[in-house]
Amino acid sequence: MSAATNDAAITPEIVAEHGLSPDEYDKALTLLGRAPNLVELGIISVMWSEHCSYKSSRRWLKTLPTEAPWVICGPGENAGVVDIGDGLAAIFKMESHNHPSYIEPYQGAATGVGGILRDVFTMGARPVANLNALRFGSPEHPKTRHLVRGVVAGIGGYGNCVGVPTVGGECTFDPGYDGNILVNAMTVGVAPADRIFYAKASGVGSPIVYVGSKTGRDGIHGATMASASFDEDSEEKRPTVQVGDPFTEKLLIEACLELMATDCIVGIQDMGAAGLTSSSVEMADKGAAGVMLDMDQVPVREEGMTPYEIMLSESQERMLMVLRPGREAEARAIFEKWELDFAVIGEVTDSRHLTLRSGGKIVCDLPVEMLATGLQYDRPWETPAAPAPLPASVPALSVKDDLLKLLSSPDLASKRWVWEQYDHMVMADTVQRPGGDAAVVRVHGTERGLAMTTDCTPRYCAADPVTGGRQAVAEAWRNLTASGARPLAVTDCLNFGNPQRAPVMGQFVLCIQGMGEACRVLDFPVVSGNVSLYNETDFASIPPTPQIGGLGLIDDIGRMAQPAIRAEGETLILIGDGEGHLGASLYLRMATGADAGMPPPVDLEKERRNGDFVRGLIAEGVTTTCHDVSDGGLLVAAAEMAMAGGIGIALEGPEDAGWLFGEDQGRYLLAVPEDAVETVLKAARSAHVAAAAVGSTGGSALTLNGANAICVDELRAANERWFPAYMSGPVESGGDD
Amino acid sequence: MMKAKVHITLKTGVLDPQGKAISHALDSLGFDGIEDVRQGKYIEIRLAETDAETARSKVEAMCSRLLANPVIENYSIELE
Amino acid sequence: MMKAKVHITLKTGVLDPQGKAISHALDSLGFDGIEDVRQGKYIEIRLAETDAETARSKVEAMCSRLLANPVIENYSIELE
Amino acid sequence: MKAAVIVFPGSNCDRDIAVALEACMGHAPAMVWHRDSELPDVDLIALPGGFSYGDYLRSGAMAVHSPAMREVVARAERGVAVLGICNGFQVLTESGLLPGALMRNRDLRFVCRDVWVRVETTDSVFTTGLQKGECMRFPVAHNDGSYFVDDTTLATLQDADRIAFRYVTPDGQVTDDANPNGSRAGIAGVLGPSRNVLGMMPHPERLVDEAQGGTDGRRFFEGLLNALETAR
Ligand SMILES: Nc1ncnc2c1ncn2[C@@H]1O[C@H](COP(=O)(O)OP(=O)(O)O)[C@@H](O)[C@H]1O
Ligand SMILES: [Mg+2]
Repeated sequence: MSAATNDAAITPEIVAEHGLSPDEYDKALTLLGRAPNLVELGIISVMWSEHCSYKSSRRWLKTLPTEAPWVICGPGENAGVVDIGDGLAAIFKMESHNHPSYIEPYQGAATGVGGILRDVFTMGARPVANLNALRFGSPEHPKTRHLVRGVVAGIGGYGNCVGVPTVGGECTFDPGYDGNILVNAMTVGVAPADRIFYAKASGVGSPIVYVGSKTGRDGIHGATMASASFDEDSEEKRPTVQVGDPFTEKLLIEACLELMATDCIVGIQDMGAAGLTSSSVEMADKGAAGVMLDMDQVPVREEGMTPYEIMLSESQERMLMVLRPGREAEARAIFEKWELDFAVIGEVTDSRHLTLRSGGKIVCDLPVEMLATGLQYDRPWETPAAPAPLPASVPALSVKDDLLKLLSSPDLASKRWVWEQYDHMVMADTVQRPGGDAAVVRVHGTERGLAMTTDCTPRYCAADPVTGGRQAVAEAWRNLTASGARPLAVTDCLNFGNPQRAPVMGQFVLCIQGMGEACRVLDFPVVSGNVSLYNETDFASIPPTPQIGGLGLIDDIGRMAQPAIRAEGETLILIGDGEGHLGASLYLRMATGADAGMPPPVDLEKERRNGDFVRGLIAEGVTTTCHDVSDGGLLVAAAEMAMAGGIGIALEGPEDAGWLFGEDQGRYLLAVPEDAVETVLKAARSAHVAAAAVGSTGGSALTLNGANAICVDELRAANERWFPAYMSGPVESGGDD
Repeated sequence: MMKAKVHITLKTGVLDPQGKAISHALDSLGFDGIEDVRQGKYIEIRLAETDAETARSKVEAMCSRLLANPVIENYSIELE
Repeated sequence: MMKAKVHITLKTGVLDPQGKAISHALDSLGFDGIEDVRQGKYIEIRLAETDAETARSKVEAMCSRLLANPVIENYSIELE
Repeated sequence: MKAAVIVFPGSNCDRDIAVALEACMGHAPAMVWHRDSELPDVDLIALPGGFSYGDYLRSGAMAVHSPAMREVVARAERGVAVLGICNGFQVLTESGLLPGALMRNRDLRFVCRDVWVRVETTDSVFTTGLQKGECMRFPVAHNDGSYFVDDTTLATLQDADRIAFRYVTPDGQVTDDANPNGSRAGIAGVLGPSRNVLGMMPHPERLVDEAQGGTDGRRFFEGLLNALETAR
């Protein structure tokens, strides 16, 4: 961009193209005391966007509990940090890449994985596991198959290449996501607890260094690209899609970790969504400093890139760091060994301004505070409409058929097709593979295990956001508990529709309220997260989806539990109780074709009692077989345990849809040896926990009261059938591979 | 019978990690003067079709519906 | 400055699962008369070189040393 | 007994195999950066799994040209045992130390799961500790694992008893379903002409302790290390 272009007057049209409202622009004029130039406008608009400023959500996020004795660093940094003993810390975070994945599923999902990995290793952690929570539209929607295929291939393509195992996640389908799929990626890493790196620029005169890939014109916003002046000779409309380069990311991980073993680094920050802009502003802000960058020093991929483009580019696989003065050569040698770009592009100043130089001229001079503080709104909200009432009658129960139908329905079908495309074993520490409750990854070189899970039940959140928010947290906590882990903390990814609609804002506010309640009672603080709003098409918003990522710790992986039945002749014990709640259940959806009714209530005190009791049994070695009861209820849970272990179960109880398929919360199924049953039941009584023997293990079939036998092989066939069959259908729209 | 030769290339400005890596590897093999490498796909389709116009419009449709990813790729078609 | 266009194709007799999958996908999208599809690679190399002979022999060497695997692939070179 | 692991940019099972070797040998192998043109004096060279150079262009193609690989080829010709796992197998075929090529999986999808393989020959340092015909469970994790050789080469491999492992069902049958990637003749691992080079797609290093869900990999390494120790 020539200086002349940058000095061009800012018209209301240009302001609007940058997504700033007239009020917001007025606020910028006031704070600045003058009109911004084009580069400055671009930077302000990015920093004041919902994505960077959390302007609609911040007020509510602050209400979440974020502290516990084991929390080393809560929200506000690139990722959350918790103590896991032995002088180590786990660093983790979840992030959305929803819109890019809808536009270009392979690259969108791949770069989502790349982005979340960087948030974790930028803090000094070696990434040890990835998870991903996927929400697709109806399987019948013409785009769904193409999206599933591309997203799954993209997540695998990136994670497999960087060599971080993808060990868990979710994948469900609902017409509410037809026009807005959700791709939420989570990374967990491990670092020495005393060597955590923060995004802080300090030490006036310290060099600011750019490492990684070169900057291209990726992802520069469509609106801003519309201004012809930026790219007069562009012969084709430039794509705004970013392409991931996992090979470079792998090198970047190794190079950064190698440099982090020295004491060269003052602060380090990945270049995320808003690239060089947000990384430099955040570092300056956290260090209460200023930053001067020379655009001419930034490694670029294309000729003639303007400061505007350089600052707004979303090219992947780049990091920004502040080094101790005089240590540049040492750092450079490491990056050159890994064949990555390394450039000193500026220095820390005391101006508290973001100052940019290009061709010897100052092209931007903005106060950091104005950019970092951003805007904050208190958007009006209202309680969304209540769900449809439960239908007066449900088709008669047919236990066998209903179970087989549920097991082969999209949401409950085995996700093997998905996770077999992910290398879930690289690093050789995966001790609980995908397909169970929580995945467990051994902390390398120790006998400890990190348990991890992602959870959310959007149909509950849609029916009643407070209960849905509680349930998402409780289910994550329960999944960790079922593996024997002590739940430590939560990362979240709050996916909602348009916050400028009061009922959508209401969903957001109420889900957070429910989450906060659950996090408090369960001692399960939120240490990192991300918000994705405006997931809406043609005025239809997605179901509220506060995705929870949970992390827990197992002190001795020799005492870990998993869902597979491992022995014949054991007794199946149900922990927890309920009245057979069918509202908002998958059974109801299957039987009537629609969602109706309130979700099952979440009694948090009971949840905690039951979970603590189960964890105690696992820790004492009383059982190693445990599965939580969730989607599909008791019968589905029992079937999953039988399928996982290849051993049958004889279940006994009322032949009643509520008992069999109700989704009452706070429940677990355990298999315990005969001689431990009395002890367990007695201990449960004294702990005020409901517990009852509901069956026994053995044989090759699942039976109910001695009848309704279904072979485990038939269960498996039903459960494994849907996904591969669905995916073998025709796919349109190019770009396989 | 006709043969269609389809070239699928990345749009200008789209990062090509493969091309970048190839260029780098050629460099380290000692080949000098390499300014840029871009990798694309080359697809040959044999069609039971005799009319060139029909063939072309068919292959056009194949490209836009399946073979190329319109978000990041361009394509070109030659018929023989 | 010259541009080399390199086509790398699978030798006859080498199974091409990608080509087969494309042909299958085109079928299921309703395209008829597809007899065969083969997928190869197309690599464009921009060279700081003015002499066509030198350029060609350089690109030949690139192909035989790195770009193509003689066990399964053939290559051809065009210069511009 | 000494071993070295070659590390390429993009290798990602280098640590895994080092851990497995250390567990079986009692001491750590030497880690050799691809740019090193000198290798320590070792009895075993391992080429690890991963995505050297991103697997861009062709899996294993770029790694072949590293200085360390030139030395590996020289050592292999002098009879040193060379084991390539997954990406290491791809590097070995690209380097010409092993015949054939590893092409895109039959289903065009990355595949990560446990497979069964049958030991086809015990006539090599790698397999002499195993039983001919026995079945072992190893994980696979690859995109390009479909082993291709032409008819003549396949006949040579068969005649010379150079097929080390085949994909089989748990009870030892070679079937299409048991073959995770479409490899010709169900080949999961092959030996070089002098029987001191083995390339295999499965990852024995991922099953060396009970916590990982099995120990067939440990048996494989122990057999190999014993044989090398004896041969010293
Ligand atoms: N829903 C949330 N709950 C808790 N913390 C959040 C949430 N959303 C964002 N945060 C925190 O706010 C900070 C900024 O988030 P974000 O902009 O997504 O980070 P980054 O720039 O690293 O991608 C991070 O520390 C993140 O953990
Ligand atoms: Mg970040």
